[in-house]
Amino acid sequence: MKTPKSLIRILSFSVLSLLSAWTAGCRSGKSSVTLAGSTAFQPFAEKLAERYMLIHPEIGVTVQGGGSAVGIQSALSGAADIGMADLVRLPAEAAELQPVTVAKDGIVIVVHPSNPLSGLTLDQIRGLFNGTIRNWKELGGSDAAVTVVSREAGSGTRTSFEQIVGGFSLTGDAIIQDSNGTIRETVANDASAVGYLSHGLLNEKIKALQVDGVDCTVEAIQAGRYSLVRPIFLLTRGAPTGAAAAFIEYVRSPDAQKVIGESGLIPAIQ
Amino acid sequence: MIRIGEKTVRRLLMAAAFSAIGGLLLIALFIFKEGLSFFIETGFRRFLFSDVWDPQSGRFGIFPMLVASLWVTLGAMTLGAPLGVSVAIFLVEFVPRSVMRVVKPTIELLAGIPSVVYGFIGVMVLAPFIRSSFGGPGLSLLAASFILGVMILPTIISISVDAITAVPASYREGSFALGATRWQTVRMVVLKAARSGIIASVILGMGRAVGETMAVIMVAGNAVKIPHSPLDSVRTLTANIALEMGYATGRHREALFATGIVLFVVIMILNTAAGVMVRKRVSGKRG
Amino acid sequence: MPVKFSIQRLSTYYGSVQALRSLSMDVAPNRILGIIGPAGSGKTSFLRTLNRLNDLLPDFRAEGRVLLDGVDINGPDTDPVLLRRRVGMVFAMPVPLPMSIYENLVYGPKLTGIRDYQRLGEIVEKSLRAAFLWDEVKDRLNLPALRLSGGQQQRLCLARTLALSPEVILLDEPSSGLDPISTARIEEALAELKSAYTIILVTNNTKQASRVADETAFFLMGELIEIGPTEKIFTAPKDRRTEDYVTGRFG
Amino acid sequence: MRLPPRLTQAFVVSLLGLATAATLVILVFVIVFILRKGLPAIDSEFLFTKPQDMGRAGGILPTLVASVILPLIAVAIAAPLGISTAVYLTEYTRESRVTRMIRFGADCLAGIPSILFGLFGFIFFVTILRMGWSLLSGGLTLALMILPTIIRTTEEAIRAVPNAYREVSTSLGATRFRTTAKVVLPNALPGIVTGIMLGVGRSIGETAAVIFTAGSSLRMPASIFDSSRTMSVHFYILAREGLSSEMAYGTAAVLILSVLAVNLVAYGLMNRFIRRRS
Repeated sequence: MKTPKSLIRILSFSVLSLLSAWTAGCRSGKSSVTLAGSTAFQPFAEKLAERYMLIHPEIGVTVQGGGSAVGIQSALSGAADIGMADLVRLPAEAAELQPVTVAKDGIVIVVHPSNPLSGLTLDQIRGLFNGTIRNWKELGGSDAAVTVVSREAGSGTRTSFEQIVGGFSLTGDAIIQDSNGTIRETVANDASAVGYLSHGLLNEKIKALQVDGVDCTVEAIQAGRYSLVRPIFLLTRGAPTGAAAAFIEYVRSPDAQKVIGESGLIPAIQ
Repeated sequence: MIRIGEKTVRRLLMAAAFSAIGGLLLIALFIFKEGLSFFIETGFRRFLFSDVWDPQSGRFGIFPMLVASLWVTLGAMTLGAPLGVSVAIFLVEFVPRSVMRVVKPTIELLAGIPSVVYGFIGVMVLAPFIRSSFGGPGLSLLAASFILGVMILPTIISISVDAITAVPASYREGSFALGATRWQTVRMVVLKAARSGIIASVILGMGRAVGETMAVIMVAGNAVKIPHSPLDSVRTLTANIALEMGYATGRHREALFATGIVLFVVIMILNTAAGVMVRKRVSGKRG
Repeated sequence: MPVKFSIQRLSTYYGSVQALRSLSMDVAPNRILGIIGPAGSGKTSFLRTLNRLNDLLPDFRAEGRVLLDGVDINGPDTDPVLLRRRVGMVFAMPVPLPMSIYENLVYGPKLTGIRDYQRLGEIVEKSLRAAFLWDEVKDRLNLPALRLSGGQQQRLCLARTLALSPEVILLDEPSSGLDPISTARIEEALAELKSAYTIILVTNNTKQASRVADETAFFLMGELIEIGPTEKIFTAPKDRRTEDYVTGRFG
Repeated sequence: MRLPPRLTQAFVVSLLGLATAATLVILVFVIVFILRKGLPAIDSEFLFTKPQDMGRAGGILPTLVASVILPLIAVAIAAPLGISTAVYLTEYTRESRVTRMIRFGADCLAGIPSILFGLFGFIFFVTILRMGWSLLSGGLTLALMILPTIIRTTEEAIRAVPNAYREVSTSLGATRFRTTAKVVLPNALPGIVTGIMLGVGRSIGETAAVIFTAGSSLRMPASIFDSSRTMSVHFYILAREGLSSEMAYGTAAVLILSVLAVNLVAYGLMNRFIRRRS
């Protein structure tokens, strides 16, 4: 009676040898485009890829996440054809890559719905985030210590937020969360919290504040009145060619820009 | 039955052993290669003992995170290890075998739940509870320790259960025959016989706690500060690596790998300490 | 006088500790050799050297020669696996493998490549009858072996060794911890088996040796003090130390 | 003041019972939390169709498929390697400084954060070996991640098998390999299955390492060379990018129920195997 142990052993050795024989095997026949990078733009890129593949079934588009740095690295190393980044200013390594703006994203200041305030000036925002304003009552709110919630160092949203507001370094005891979803959850569960995230994620559990009296709306951003805006880039090594160029062209087409507008980002081209 | 030559079997097993160990070595080398150049440039002292971590301005100090990692691991172990071993003892010694056979797979279910889910439960349930009943931001050292303590339970429980069930029945019968109660038998005979398995479960559980990334990020608050109370928000070495790796390039990325090296050394120290401590306490019981 | 085992200046070491001190003796085939002596006199170590079971111990070393039918068992051309099929062993404490009675019995034969169900059945019956266990278990062979009583387990271990149809059977204090009836059963079986096998019985129960053994050897502190026909050893031992031990003055 | 043994026994047993109750309460709370939020989203469409609109609608079929294939690849590689290593370390070599060092190395690597395994996989499998983002790269990376646990649990299980069994098997003319295959491993099976189940649990629940290696493409994987998103990664992206918490918890609920099913089946099989033997 063969014990199950030796059966498993033989089975997996055959699987292993099969795998190793196939590793260099050819990839799927049809030409394919791979995007990788910013986790914030990934869902939108997937939606665009879905629609693009309906129109061009012969091209396979796969979208990966991992963050802007992975996007830049993959574009440089060729692991991905197109890198996705949401940084206001691209780092030095990205010098060889050619950026194309495909969307914009409004950054909105959010507080707990119970917070009586309706808007903040840039100076007040600077005061809150560099820790000089420590209690809401200094801004006319209720008497409670401010919990500052921010994104992690290097994230596109934070870098753009700090570069646009400018002139401050984040207070030491700020809570750091590394995604829009967790920031929203943290603010929604802490009455004295203040944070910032993409305007596409607003829902009833959190309240958006005006910046210098301007609401974060598509019109305000298009007209340039709302200041906290950052671009979303698609990066290619040199000028885009072949299937990658075709996809980037599609993303900038009116049909795709409309889809971007509807699903929570701001079209780059009116 | 054809007799597979002893020599071929030994060679096959040796090949498998070395490929496994080779793979693991590859990872250790990968971490050291990426991180070592950073140490050569900036040296150990400033990196380990300065408490300012600001990659944008090129200042890399991980002392607060080192302290936080030790506190979080200690917190997780003080909850997870005793609770885990107690549950394992209770399940094997004081509960009918049929009940144990159902409870153990369900407890192991805890191991299959993604750490992200634990993270969200922490943010939505645990943090508000800590904030309301103890004060502070809620996302804190205490929350991280509690969540990690729960996450390592399946590892500690299932491996300890196996270690304890492996103790031959004759050991227990010998002790009963001398008039010992069930608990005296467990304390003086069973635990000592199952000691190496229990040590392995504690060490693997601690490994899981130290290596956990996603859940810790979501509940610890990640402020780069030396914690003075369990209610302070903290950032562990692991959280720091995971938080910024997606966006780190150049020296910032090397600094994160250097953090990986420090973490590897911390794990080695914790493993040896845990091994010695458990060995002393379990054998010390013979008293 | 034909010789089965010829042991020449055999010394064994566990790391730095010496167990046997340059021991020489001949073992005649188809007879029962009893080995008596106080605990720690090297009796078991000697037995485990004959089927090279001591090889499992990492720091074990043997010097001198042990010839089985004229061939040195520690020599390069002796395959320990084949040796153990010719030299079976029954341990002091009965250790049934955690399988059914049937699987315990066919474990050895299957290793030699016997697959035929019919033939295995015959071997099982023959060995159980030889160990006087057949009638008690013949209709519950699929029962897990651990369910048997102590005496039955010891006879199962004897049957399991017989199933290998070895040439030599080594018994390491087979009746320690057994009731008198089971002990008698084992001794009956051995007397029966003498004609077909060479048997070496290690026992610290001198009466058992006197009852069953043809020749008896007396071990003390790793040395062979005296060996000879059982009646002579028990009535007129040459060496005073043998006399002291046999008459129960020490040991 | 030494309590009479009877009393300490009662006191300690109630303490241990309390600990078990607390653990079970936490377990039930976590499961109820997820199922309460997730069950409403589950219906046949949710289970058998592709995700639409960034995962805010449609089903999670591709992630179901990936969540089955990925742990299978990881265990198919890590189990034989891990068990063979453990057998080699316990049965075929003498306890020496080298074996102790290997064991210590495995313990330390069990503590390495999964993000570093993910990065290693990304650079080594995805980029250098040009496997790209694929279930294969993910499977290999996860295999390396769960290898230390499988090696250690298998070793402990093998060491727990009484030496007497090895001696009896050897004395009946079995080679070392036969003894290991026929007596040692079958008796160490419970420990080995525990190690493998912990490995499966970890690889199903893993997110960080998987995103960098198996990727997070929403398309149905046609072969192990295609990138695909497991249920955990799907929950990770839906919940953290704030796309849809209903769908996120629906995915988590399906994940929990499948992990529970896998655990119960594995233990059922193992217990049947053991009951048949001893």
